[in-house]
Amino acid sequence: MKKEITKKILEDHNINSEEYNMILAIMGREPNLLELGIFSVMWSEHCSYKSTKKWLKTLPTTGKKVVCGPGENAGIIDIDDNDAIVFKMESHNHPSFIEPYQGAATGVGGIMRDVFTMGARPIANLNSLRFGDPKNEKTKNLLRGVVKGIGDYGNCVGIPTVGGECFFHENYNNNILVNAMSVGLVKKNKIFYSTAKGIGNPIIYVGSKTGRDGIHGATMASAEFSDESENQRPQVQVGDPFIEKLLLESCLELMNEDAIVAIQDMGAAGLTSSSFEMASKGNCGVKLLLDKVPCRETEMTPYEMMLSETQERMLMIIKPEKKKITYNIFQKWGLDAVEIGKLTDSGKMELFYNNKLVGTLPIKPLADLSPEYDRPSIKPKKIKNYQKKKSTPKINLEKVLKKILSGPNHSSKSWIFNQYDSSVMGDTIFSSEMADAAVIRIHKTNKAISVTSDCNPIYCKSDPRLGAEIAVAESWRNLISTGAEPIAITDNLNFGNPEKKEIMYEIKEAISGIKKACIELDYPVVSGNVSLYNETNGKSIFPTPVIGGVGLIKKLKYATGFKMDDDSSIYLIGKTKGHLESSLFYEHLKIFGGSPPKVDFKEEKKNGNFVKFLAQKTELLIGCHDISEGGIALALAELCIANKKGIEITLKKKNPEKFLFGEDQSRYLLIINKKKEFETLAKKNNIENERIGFVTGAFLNFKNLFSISVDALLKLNSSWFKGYIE
Amino acid sequence: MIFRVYVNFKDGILDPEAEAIKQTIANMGLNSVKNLVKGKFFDIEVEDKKNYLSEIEKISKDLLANPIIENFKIVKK
Amino acid sequence: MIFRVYVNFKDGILDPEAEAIKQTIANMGLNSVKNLVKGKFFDIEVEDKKNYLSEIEKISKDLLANPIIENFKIVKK
Amino acid sequence: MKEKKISIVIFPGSNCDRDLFVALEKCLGTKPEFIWHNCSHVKSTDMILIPGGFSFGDYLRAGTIATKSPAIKEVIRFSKRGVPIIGICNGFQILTECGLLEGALIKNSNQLFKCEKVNLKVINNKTIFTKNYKSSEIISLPIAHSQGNYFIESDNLKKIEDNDQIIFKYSSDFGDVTEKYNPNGSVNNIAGISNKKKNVIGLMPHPERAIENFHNGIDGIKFFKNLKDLI
Ligand SMILES: Nc1ncnc2c1ncn2[C@@H]1O[C@H](COP(=O)(O)OP(=O)(O)O)[C@@H](O)[C@H]1O
Ligand SMILES: [Mg+2]
Repeated sequence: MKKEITKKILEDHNINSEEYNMILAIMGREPNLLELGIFSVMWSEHCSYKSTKKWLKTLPTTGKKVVCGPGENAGIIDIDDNDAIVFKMESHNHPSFIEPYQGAATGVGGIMRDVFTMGARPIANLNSLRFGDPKNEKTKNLLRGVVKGIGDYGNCVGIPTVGGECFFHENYNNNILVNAMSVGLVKKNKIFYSTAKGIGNPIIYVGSKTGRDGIHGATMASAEFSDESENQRPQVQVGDPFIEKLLLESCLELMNEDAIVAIQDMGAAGLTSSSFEMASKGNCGVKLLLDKVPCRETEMTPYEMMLSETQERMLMIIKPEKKKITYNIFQKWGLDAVEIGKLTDSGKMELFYNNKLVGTLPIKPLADLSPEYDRPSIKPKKIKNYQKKKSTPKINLEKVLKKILSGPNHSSKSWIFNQYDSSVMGDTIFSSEMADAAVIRIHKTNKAISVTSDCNPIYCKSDPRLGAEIAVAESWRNLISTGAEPIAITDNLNFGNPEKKEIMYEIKEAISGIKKACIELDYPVVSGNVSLYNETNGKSIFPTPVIGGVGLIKKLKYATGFKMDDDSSIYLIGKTKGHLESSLFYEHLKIFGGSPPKVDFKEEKKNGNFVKFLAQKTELLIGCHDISEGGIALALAELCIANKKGIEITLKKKNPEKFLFGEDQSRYLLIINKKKEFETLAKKNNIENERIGFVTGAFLNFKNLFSISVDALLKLNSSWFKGYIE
Repeated sequence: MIFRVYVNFKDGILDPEAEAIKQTIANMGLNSVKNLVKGKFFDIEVEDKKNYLSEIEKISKDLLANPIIENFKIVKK
Repeated sequence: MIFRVYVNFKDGILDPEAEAIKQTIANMGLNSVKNLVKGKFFDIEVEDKKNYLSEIEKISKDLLANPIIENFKIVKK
Repeated sequence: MKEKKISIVIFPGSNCDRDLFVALEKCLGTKPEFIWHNCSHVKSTDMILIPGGFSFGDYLRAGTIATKSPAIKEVIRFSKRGVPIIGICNGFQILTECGLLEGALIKNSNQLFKCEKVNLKVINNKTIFTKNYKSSEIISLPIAHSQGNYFIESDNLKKIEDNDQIIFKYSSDFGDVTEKYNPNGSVNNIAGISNKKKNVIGLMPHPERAIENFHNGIDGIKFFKNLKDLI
């Protein structure tokens, strides 16, 4: 069945002539269609990271607490007492745009499998969403579908969805971002990896039967959209959260039996990438009998079986003497488990179908020689309409705050998170709107973890390096605010087409920003994901490097949220200069561009460590909220809304708009009862601080400036979603 | 006038619900069943206005069925 | 042999999904639609065994429809 | 005296079984035993709980497929002997689908999954499950479901009302039972009911998620402590 590989076929597989020449060199002959298909998915951007590998390597990935950095299904950090946290974030942008419900659902399913593949039970999910302009005709359905998809999947599996972000901007009209993060708990001595070992060991396939789902999903995620591709869509993958739940429970049960040598979920590029990655890590060969692959549809070809992206499947290498118990456990859970091949010492992947050898590929060369590009980059021109402002125009500040609070991006997201089961598993201490990060108790212990996801694309567009630095710093600050010790991050890099120099510039800049911030804050990257070609008809998304952070709260009593007691004082920590460029305030004045605020990492660490000290070593801290977009004004309003309590603020400043809306970094609002003790400590630690007001009454009252009732704040804040979607 | 719109999954699209039902039927020991396919229907009552047919079509395409994964068929009742 | 089982809500039960669809249709400005009723169907393929009809009936009554809220109807295709 | 046995039935797709176990252990000091759904003979038990979750993915209708599992026959058998049976959320759905409780739970009126805290008014405080509540006591518990919209035909509604089978209703924190405080469209704000004999109850809210100081309220503790006399 030798087929001529035509130019058209190469094009359909997204393989350029240079790459094809490498394929010819590796194979020493012309590949057949099956082999070419395998190359195409393995060397797709999605699986090979060919445009970013060179730069990702520069990220700091080690540290005292790092158990496993990038390279495995997910990253792992140590949280003491033989406990470890497994986490990763992954994008499902393209599929979610095509079919929002299934795309988002399968995104959640995929990331959870990455976590439980390693032996961890997922204990929290987060998601970071970017949609187009609410007025765009597609946005509403996308929002509805994505949120329902995320909710239905996580709710059904029984993992609490505890946090995330949602941001609207016309820039995402035709390329929404759906990044899902999952966090799991494992005993440090019970971690499972994906390195195949033991010649002759059986390869077991478990889970859903293979269909023709999403064939070429991985190559789709590696190509630009056009209006045309929206019509000629490849088949969509449908998620089955029920099977996921069965897979989760059965795999964790089997993991107690000392039966598994290596295990890997079948994610992007399904059977191909899972078997290749396992074998290449273990330097072995693989023999697969494709007739054995459980199929949902009739007459599936080897090509389709190898490239299918049917969800809810796992591949594992089992100790031969444990086959029986393996089958028993999967049978108990009602899942298909089939031996589909064996490990060999050939170093090759040999694919058999109907007793015929239908494909042979060398494993190591295919993995090691996968393309790695140093794509050219160029600094894009500055946004034109930005002019440096000497002074801001006179403006009604009350109106601006009200507008921010009632706009899509800073409205209460309760319409979204009430669709997520955030209380299942019984360990949720804070979810969504009650703290800067979600806080989850480690079951049956006195400690907790804190998790958050962050990115401000407006900053990143203006300055991808600074924007990325801020994203990392903000995630660190969010964790600190909850009383946690920040430990490590996962990153999800969403960008446009890397073959364009301006985009490549953004990618490189953002990665170097992440690198800098991670080194400064001793906050390494342990896992991540890259999503490129988020571009339609030549228009790219804003650079959106989303950062997912995880920290440890050593004792439950350190956990801090937005709580305010009556009459307690509000202290502002950190330097306030009134940076307005790239701020929300300027956005509302339609002043775009300009540089985001700088992060002074010395200051960042000093302030953060002080807040941490207060949370852990004193009883002074009642509540805490970091200051980010929208400045002090928005942070205060959020505190009032969360507590349904008023605050009185005394302003001494000349430029109230700078004080209220400036977005200087490294700052916190602290709710403190014992003023003297606090001030002594702050002074001793050389911390810039100011008592700006106190908790009282039923108004957010900026004395001598304006005042809004808490009722009005609540109403303003909850109205947008109601009007938009209910 | 009533039109019935049938909506079901396209061939090859996984229908987890139908799978679960089939499994349950087997577990119930009912073994004459070979296969089961699931779908939805909508009975739309319309007034005899000029454009009712095009409206039904629009509703089917834009609202009742998700053309990415589902087929629809309109039948007069 | 294929039998189709239709299942729909009994009269008098407010079907939230149908209500939402009607609302959306109204919002879309499609005004020839007077009413909409929603239901499910199941195409059951059976082997020609003795008891297939009783099995289909059992499946419809005990599994596919909940008699408290739903009616069902079996039709040969 | 022999220690009494509490059982939790687990179906594929149940996901509140652990939470329920933890709550019973914490509030009653006993370790429940788990019954796997395909168990066709339960030797003995003094109380059965059916947890929340998505048994069999909630495909078709929530709780339907679970009723075809062998363990349900056992639940029915024990219920006839007067053994207390409690269904929470998906457990409630299963109990209505298998006919131990009347009515049905359909999709929430706004069609969305809803996770939030609600107030409940204790309507009948004379059952074995609720006798430690004051009459009309208000408790607050979380809900998390998409098919919690309780439906019962009006004649039967009248019957279960007359027979005091309505146990909990959604209300305001002052006990107003009005549409405004109805989270899912349930007939008359019904959140929990019992069978005629009042040894079987089902409720949509999750008492097992309100037992820790860091939870959003701890009214679940009292719910479980009420069961003390039964075991
Ligand atoms: N931006 C990134 N930063 C750090 N690590 C990354 C990044 N992108 C990918 N990785 C790592 O590369 C490996 C392969 O990722 P991926 O192909 O997404 O895994 P999977 O096949 O499990 O979905 C993983 O270990 C992942 O953590
Ligand atoms: Mg993986």
